[in-house]
Amino acid sequence: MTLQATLEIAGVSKSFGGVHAVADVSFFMARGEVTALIGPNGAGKTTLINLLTGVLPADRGTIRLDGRDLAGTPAYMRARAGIARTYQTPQMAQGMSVLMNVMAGAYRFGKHGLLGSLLRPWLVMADNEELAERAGTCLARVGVSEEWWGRPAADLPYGHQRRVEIARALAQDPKLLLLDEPAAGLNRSEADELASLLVSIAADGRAVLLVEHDMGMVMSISSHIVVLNFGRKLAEGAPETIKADKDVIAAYLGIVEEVA
Amino acid sequence: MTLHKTSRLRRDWQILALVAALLALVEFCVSSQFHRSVIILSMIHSVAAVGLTLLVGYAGQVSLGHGAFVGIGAYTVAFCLQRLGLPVVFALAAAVVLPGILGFLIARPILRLSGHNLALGTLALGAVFYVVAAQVRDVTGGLDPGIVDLPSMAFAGLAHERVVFWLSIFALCLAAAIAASIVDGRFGRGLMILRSSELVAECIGMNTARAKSMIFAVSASLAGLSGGLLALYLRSFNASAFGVGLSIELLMMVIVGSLSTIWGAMFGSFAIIVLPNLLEGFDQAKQVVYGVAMILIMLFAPNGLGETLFRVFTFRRKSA
Amino acid sequence: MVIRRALLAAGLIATVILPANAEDKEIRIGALMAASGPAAFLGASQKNVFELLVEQINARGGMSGYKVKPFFYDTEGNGTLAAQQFRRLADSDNVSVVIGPSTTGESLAIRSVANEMKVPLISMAGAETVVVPPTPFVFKTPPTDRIVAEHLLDFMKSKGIHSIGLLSSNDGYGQAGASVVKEVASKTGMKIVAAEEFGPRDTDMTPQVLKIRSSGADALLIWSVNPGPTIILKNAAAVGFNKPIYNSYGAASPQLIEQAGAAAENSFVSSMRLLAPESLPADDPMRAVVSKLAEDYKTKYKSDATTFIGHPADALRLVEEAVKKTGSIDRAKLAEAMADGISFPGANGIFKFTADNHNGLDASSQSMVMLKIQNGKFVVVK
Amino acid sequence: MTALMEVDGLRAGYGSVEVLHGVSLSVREGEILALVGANGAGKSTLLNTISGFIRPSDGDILCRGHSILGRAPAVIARAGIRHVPEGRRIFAELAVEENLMLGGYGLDRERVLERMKWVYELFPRLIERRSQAAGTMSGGEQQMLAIGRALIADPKLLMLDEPSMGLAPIVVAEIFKLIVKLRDAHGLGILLVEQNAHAALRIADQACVLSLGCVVKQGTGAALLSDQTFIEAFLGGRSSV
Amino acid sequence: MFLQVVVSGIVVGCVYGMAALGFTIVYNATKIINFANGEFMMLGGVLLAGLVAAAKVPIPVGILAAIAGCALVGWVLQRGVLDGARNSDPLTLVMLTIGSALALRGAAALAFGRDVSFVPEFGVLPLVLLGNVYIPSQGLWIIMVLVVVSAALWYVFSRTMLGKAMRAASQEPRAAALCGIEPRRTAALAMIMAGSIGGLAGAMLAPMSAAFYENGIFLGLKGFAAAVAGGLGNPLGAVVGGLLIGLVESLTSGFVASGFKDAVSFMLLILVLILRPQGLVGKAVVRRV
Repeated sequence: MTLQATLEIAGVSKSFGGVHAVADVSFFMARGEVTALIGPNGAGKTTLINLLTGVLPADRGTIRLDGRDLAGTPAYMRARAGIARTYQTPQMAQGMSVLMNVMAGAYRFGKHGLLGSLLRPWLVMADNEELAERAGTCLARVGVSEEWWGRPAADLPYGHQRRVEIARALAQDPKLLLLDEPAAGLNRSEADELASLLVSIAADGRAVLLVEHDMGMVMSISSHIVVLNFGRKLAEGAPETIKADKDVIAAYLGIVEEVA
Repeated sequence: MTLHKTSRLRRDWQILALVAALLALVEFCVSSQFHRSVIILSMIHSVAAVGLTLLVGYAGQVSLGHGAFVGIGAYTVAFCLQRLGLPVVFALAAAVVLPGILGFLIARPILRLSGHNLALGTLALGAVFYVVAAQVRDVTGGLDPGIVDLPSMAFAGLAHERVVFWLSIFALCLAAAIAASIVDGRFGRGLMILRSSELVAECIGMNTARAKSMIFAVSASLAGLSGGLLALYLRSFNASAFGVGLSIELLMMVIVGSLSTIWGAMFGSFAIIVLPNLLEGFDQAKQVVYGVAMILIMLFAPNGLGETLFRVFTFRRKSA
Repeated sequence: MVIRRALLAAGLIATVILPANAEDKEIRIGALMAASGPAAFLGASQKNVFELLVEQINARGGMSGYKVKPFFYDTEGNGTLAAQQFRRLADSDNVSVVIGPSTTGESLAIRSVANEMKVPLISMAGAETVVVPPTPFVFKTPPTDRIVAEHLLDFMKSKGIHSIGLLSSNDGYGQAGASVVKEVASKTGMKIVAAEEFGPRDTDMTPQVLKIRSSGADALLIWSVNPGPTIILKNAAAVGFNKPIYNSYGAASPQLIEQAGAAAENSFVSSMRLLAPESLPADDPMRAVVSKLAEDYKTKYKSDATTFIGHPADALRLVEEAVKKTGSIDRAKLAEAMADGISFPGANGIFKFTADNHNGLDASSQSMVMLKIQNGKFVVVK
Repeated sequence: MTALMEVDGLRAGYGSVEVLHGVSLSVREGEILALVGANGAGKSTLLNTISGFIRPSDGDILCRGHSILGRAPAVIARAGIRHVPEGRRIFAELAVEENLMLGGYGLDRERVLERMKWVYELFPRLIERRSQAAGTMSGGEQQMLAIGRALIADPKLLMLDEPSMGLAPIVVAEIFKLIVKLRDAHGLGILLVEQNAHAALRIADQACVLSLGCVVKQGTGAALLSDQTFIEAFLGGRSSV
Repeated sequence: MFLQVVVSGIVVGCVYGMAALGFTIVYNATKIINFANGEFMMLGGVLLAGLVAAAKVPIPVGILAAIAGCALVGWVLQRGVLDGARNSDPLTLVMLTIGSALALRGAAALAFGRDVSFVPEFGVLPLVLLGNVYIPSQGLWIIMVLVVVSAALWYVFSRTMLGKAMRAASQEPRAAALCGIEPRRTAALAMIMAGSIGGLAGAMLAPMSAAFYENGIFLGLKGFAAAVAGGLGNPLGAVVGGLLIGLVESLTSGFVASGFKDAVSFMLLILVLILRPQGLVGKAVVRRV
């Protein structure tokens, strides 16, 4: 644990109407590493992502990004501070091309807001060039070739949408990248490509949080695994430790006391 | 790479130049006052429709009350000219600024609503404006007589209509230019994301609450500009011009045109203003035709009739 | 997209060039009426009578030999639309004169256009602002609200009434009326002790009636078109309102009696003669005109005449007289003739159009009669 | 003996995305078929296709030998195939008893009341809550209600989608006990979709492992459970499955 | 005077309540806000006026015919227009119902003319005078009909399987289908019910204020205000909301300024939408996740 903690969460809890979706969860993530968050359905993984991005406010606990407490920071400010995410089902905006979707991801790097675009439209063009450049780099990196860039993103095949979504998140140049089941619906070779992409993204010096059910991928690329069950942290550690953990096996396969 | 890069804004500027040139040409060619007035009205409504396209089409926020902002713009111009004796330029500026500010202030509470409730809320807002405009007779003159005899715009030997024509061309191009720079810039891309999902927009760093207020204000300003021009053109008008019917008509212009390009709004307003004026005996069946057309468009061309026609047209050409 | 717009523009341009084929001896007359929309109560019957009269005029050979070719557009009570249609009538349909529109707001919206395009306009609006001060090309045939208000208030004063509760609709008709009544009242020394409004689609005006009752007014004056007055009469009867009730000409229609029934009994309506031709004295100068109009209307449309159909009838008569006078259908000449002492007994009174009075009516024109509802009938009272 | 329900070479998906690439399986009377697999393997898609929400692009679904392809969901439900959807989907604003009554919508009222008694016997906890708004109950009770609602119509085949999701282990145990009881005492055919593979396999007669829209392993529950490579696969990655 | 103002507010409120019931039913069964609902009332009045005045049909028969006509229109609207757009976004649905409203209004104008037409009062019931407070005969009719209709609706939605099925289908359409309920059928049924109630209400209203083809917008807006104030989806709330709006308007015109009463009720609508979307009388649905 020589690496600096990019994200520290301590004692974070969230409940909905008496049900503890996330209860007292603490762990930290280092830059340059893939951390995996696993657990059965309904264990609170997506809720945790929502808490980290600020979409939901936490009931208790602290979340720190590079040592800065994020309490009370709205989602858009956290995004500007360097947290990017993807979604369980890809969220491609209707009526926008692939390139535009990714350019939209670079929102925080645009120099001109509403007033700017009204007053000096020529600067918008320069701005656009720059953002398109950035978006193009990200798309190339996730392996979406140029012939796709002009197409409506929502019409793309599923696997491509997943990649575009990662490109959009990369365009935010995040310190922390949260991926919500990025391999769902991908075939083997696509999943393998994704795995190596994630490793290379982490190698940039970003912290990557991977929520995934594909254990093959999880075990092969993450340096650290956090297991949630019923909103609580069940176990934490290196892949080998987790694989051998009795509690984890029980929770994942579901051990039920004598039946029938 | 350049193909899908930044050509959008440049292309929009080119279209704009073409439109401006075409309208100027029309100004010189059309001699009939009637046809001239049809085109003027189309252009004036286009200004508001372009603004509404930004709000409904790009940001995904329905407004069934934009007629109110047109009305506020019109009364502002009348007030500035008749009561304050301000020059036309200032009156028009006020007609842009005041609805903009009002729009910004109203947007916060009203845009907390969404979907059906937003439609209901804005509809009620438009209705409130109508009632107030009809009742505050000290300012508006009520329903009868309303605002009477604003000064003629005749200027340097040009007749009233021709001056308004040029003014409308200018206003429409201005509106289109503003809209193009918004939608083709990062703010516009943010809005399109917002339309699909507010969550995603927040998570790419957009302050969605503020963005919605801003775009509401912009569309209110453009509606106000449209109202100001309308007032200058008509010279006499009353509150009945700004009822719920106008709001629905504006929305129809957007839908008939396109929800996803600002140029559709122009097509829509020309279609809605020109058609009833060209077809004989259309009056009787107008409402039925409008209603049925609206249903058919929403069922079969929900992206806008203009856009669907355009797609079919280009598709045919490509496959031919 | 651009191509389509170009086509559209080309289409527009093409229609400009289309020749306006004028036959010999034909006068083109435009009509703008609010046949639908909030003012449809005016325009719908006006449209009917316009068609009826044009038919009759052509049947007897036209206006001084000119066959009438009518052009009708529905303004929907919308001034913007009316102005459009006016331009269309003037430019594309090439009419000599335009009759309408039905409401004051629309007429005001058109007034400057008519003068600029130099096309005579004979409005059917109530408010005097349309023709005061007179402009060269704009005329009107209904008595002004002022004439009606003066007639009403004079009559009320003669009956010993000094304070009035005014109840007006908040639409254009009511708003314009209310302000004139207030003005006339202050001139004649009557007091308006309560002034209330109601919406044209309201169903119960009891609160307003009660407010007026508690104000202690000597009489209730209603300024609205139906169905408002009907509902108010019923409300008033039900709460036992025992002061006299007066209505403006907007309520003057047989439906008032039909609908309000006993509640209408003994109330007054200031009206043009059209409503009760049979109760007019035989020597009344307008009796012949209004009897024929009312009868013809009833025969053709199977419903009773409203007071509003007098406006287009008188307007057509004005055109006819002007054509007779000049022998031409030239717009400017017609307008000139109209302002030059044309005089005739019409449905709305004895007209005398002059350069100063483009309405042709004043307090001495005998436009109005006071009707009282007795035993379910309108009776002229003095 | 013919199968209660047979799925043959089913291909289906959403829009242009095909999720099921030719799935075949069958459920017999008095038998629990457990369908396990990772998220996104297509389990819910399969159930939604069987109950008529998704039109398959290829393949056939037979109910006691008759094809039910292309029927509306309501018709399939009345034919005796009852689907308890993921997330329970009870009518939150209606009372518990009203929920149960609606399970027997369109059936003879007497029969429904009779069956309701039976359901209350199965789930005594629902009796106490009969007039309470269903949305106010705990997750476990809601799951019981969802199953009870399906049972009212006296179905031949019950399809349960993730009945253990989000429930505490003790409640899960209770529900699984009940599933076994429904098979043993009442002879229902049950298609059980579960993440909780261990629990599902322990009570299943037959089991299928679905991966990426294909059936990759089939056998008795016990056999799969004792298959060490299966457990390894489940935790250790898909490539080896 | 205060009491009389209250009574007149109640009568008007009952009219608004009727307008609100139609929304409520359709919303209950489909979660669609039907902007054409006011047109049902307009049609009811215009149909009755047309039949009574032109065809000399006796009033009771006319009322039945108006109800049947509006029910048919409702069915056509659901089957022909809304069914085709079940999964559309709110904008599409809003525009579809507005388009339908326009078409209905235009059709009514074409078929029955653009004149204001009158229907005689139903009579039979007396005019009630309590001290110096009176209730008009037609007002009594309206109050009675509203009581009967809302009681019937309450019964249907809380006591019959059909009503429960309709509510179920709107809450969880898929789960309802899994229970053997056909959401399409319940939606069509709801629209038929809304049409019938609208037709009935329009017919009841016709003698009080004339039947006119443009009445629908006004009644529709007031109906929204009432339905929202009472909490959308709750028939009882719709009636209470109607009474509330009627009272507020009546008090405004009795004691403040009559010209602004419409603005007051629409402001109320906006405020309720923003501050208490569950309605003034409704309570937020508590749900455990």
